Amino acid sequence: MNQLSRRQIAWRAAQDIRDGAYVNLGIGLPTLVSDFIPKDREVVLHSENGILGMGPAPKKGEEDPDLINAGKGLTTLIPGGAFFHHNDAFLMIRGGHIDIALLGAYEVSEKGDLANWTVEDPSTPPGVGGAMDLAAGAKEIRILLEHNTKEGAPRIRKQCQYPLTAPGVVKRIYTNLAVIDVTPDGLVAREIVQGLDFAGLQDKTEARLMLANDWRMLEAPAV
Amino acid sequence: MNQLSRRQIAWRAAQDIRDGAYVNLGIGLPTLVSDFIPKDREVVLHSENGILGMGPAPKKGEEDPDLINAGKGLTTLIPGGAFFHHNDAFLMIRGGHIDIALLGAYEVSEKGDLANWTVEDPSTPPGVGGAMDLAAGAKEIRILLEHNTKEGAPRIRKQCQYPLTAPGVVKRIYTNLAVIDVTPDGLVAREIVQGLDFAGLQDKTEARLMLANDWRMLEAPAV
Amino acid sequence: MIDKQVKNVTEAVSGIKDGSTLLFAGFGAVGEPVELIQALLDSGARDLTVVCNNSGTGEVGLAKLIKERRVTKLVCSFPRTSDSHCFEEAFAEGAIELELVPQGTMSERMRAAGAGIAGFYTKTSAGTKLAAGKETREFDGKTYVLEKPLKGDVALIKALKADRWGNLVYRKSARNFNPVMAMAADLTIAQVKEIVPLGALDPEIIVTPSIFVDRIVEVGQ
Amino acid sequence: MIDKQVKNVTEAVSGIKDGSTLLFAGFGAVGEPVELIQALLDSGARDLTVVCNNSGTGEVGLAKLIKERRVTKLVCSFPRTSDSHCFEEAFAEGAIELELVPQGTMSERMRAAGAGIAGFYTKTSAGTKLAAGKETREFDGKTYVLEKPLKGDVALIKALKADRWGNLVYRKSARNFNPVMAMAADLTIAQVKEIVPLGALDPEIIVTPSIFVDRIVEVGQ
Repeated sequence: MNQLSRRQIAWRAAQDIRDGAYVNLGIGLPTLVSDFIPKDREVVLHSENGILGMGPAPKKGEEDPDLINAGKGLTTLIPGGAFFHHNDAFLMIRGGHIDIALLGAYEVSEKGDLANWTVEDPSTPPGVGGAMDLAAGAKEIRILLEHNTKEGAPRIRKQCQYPLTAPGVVKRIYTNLAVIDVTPDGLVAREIVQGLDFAGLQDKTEARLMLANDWRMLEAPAV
Repeated sequence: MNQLSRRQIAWRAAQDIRDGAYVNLGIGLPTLVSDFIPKDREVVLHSENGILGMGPAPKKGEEDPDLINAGKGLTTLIPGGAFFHHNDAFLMIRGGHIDIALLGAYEVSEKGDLANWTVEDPSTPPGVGGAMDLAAGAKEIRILLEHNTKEGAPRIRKQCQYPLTAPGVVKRIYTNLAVIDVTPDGLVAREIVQGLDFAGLQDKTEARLMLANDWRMLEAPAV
Repeated sequence: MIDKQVKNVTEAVSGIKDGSTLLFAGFGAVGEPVELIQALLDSGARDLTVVCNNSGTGEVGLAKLIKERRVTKLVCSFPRTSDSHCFEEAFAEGAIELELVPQGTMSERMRAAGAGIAGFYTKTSAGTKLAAGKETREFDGKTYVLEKPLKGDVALIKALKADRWGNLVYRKSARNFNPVMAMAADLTIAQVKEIVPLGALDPEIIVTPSIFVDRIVEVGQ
Repeated sequence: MIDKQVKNVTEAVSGIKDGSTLLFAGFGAVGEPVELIQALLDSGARDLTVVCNNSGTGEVGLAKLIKERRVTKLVCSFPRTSDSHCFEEAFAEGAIELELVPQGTMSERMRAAGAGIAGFYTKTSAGTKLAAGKETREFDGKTYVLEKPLKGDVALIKALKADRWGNLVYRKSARNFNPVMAMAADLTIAQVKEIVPLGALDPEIIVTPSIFVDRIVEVGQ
């Protein structure tokens, strides 16, 4: 079974970002997406801490400690970028100005419910950051996640087991096994990796799936 | 009777503005106040259209059509001034950041109700501008007005006859005849012009007045 | 590639439908997108709701739109200004509806539309005729009025400079309603004096980031 | 004459009372008023409620305040960061109350405090545990949560430059929470790298106008 690496999941998600889109990349897996946006597309990356037009990580010797991304890693600004304050950064999010938020998740439900902020571990305090603002506010939510946990448990569920970030917001899911759309009729598998059939995918998924008539192979280059 | 001119009312109001105050001057009579702020005080004038640090009217040849005040007259900016957008201008007002708003009025009631936006003339459409925002938002509202109408009707009333701008907001009233404070116990005359006694002032005032124990003569230089 | 530049004001206002709600920036004539409003006049669009601080002057721009009875409703804080006779006549005839809104509330309602806020409570207008029919509520013993978002289908705005992404900077008090209206419409169209190369605007001084702007047109005045 | 400059950070934080609600700006260490927080530590103030996006790092600043059990409540969006063990220990012991707030809601609640808004409706957190106990309401068929203002007695902020009136400019992403916290407190204290002469800051590029700032101190780092 040709399952995708984390970088390949990011590559696949990047192919769907249209030229000119304003995009927020969540912490973790989604952050990798910025490396794979097709060169012929101009995409404006937004960061919750007051940046539009984030560029790649700085080259050695060009790091600026006052220029960080939402994950608190050093970043850069590309020509056309702008700085603003936190309140305007979240006005852009809450007000529906962000075209696409690509987020990580613990779980997604068949209704598009998103759980990505807490696993309710009583030993550590919870943190939410901008997750709920993005989930509720961005025009379109797309999720990148491993199809199953390390223990093999499904992450795409009938109902989320973990507390919700927002109900009914996810539109598309990219995993190491498939690309799945959340539709009013339910989850529709659009792409599946080579060596896994639909029944096999369903086996690894708690929620009920449908197979798109025009489904195709999920493939990604070695990246 | 030594009643004050309009410029003298403005002069008297200006004497009460403390050093360092952030002040909004309403259209009309209050606009004159800026000419009389004592030279040893630094006062920052705010304008609803996005200015802090308004200066005097421009000198001939130095007019800038992009720099106007709330009355749409040409103005200037002094060192330390700043430009911002309309929303921040009213955030300052509504949020209680303006120390003093000096406003004109049609009427003030003994409870400090303010009526300064419409006389309900059916032949002309009403306009409110920033009057209600200022009346409800500034830390302290002080009113400048002629004590009586041209016809001799009182403007300081038991109840306002005209529609309210905001209830119970006025703290001090400057007129051509007196300086009157609005207190929880009622209106208190603090200064009265020469040649008018308290009974005479009460005659020209519909609301019941009290006389401050330490009342004094209301005097202003020829300005 | 992101290029929000359009060739001329005619193209800039193309597609504005009859019945639209339009936000017109400016405080009096300062910061007013005169050329865009003229192009809108020429486009023939009608049955418009216009949100504007004032009601137009003389017989040009918004005043002319009103004179031609193409504005069915004006949302406004201060319709009576020097030479606002077109509006006053239409109003006297009952040919235009006026929604009078305190200036700060008008601005905050547009911000709410841009910021995803479905309603907010303000002291402004509490206890006055302009709160008639509006829901009120006590917070800490004071009365507040519930105000709803004011969203435009289209905003017509004016700035000093833009780049091809649509980042904008303004000049002095001509900033006024422009940034908040830019946030509050589905389609924001900006006329600018000059379009500069991408990267020429210092990222620290951009007032309206490009995300709020859809079309820009250089009018060079 | 307006002169908001104070001599040093000790004077800058003087008069902050036990039991105060304090707003600490910064996103992680970027834009964090480190020297002011250290001076507050030295001042001995306790029983504090602190509003801050994170919970401090290592055993300095906010982390040290928490370690010394001088913070009774933290209002925060993301308390777990690298080396946030002081908070985590206090939390595990039940020695500190945590009010977890979505980052944008935290920012908007502070803006509301600064803007005279007594409450606002947001979609953020609707249908989640963080809306538990909060009033909700439908607008256009969607559920919104009523959020209240979050006001500070004191805000500690950091900027790049100031003038003696207290106008402020920032640097890159160090702007973050600083401008909104400046608006939202009764007393706003800013540490800056440099105090420049009045008039040296271009009025077009001032981000925090002086009206929001009460004390400034040059720390020269």
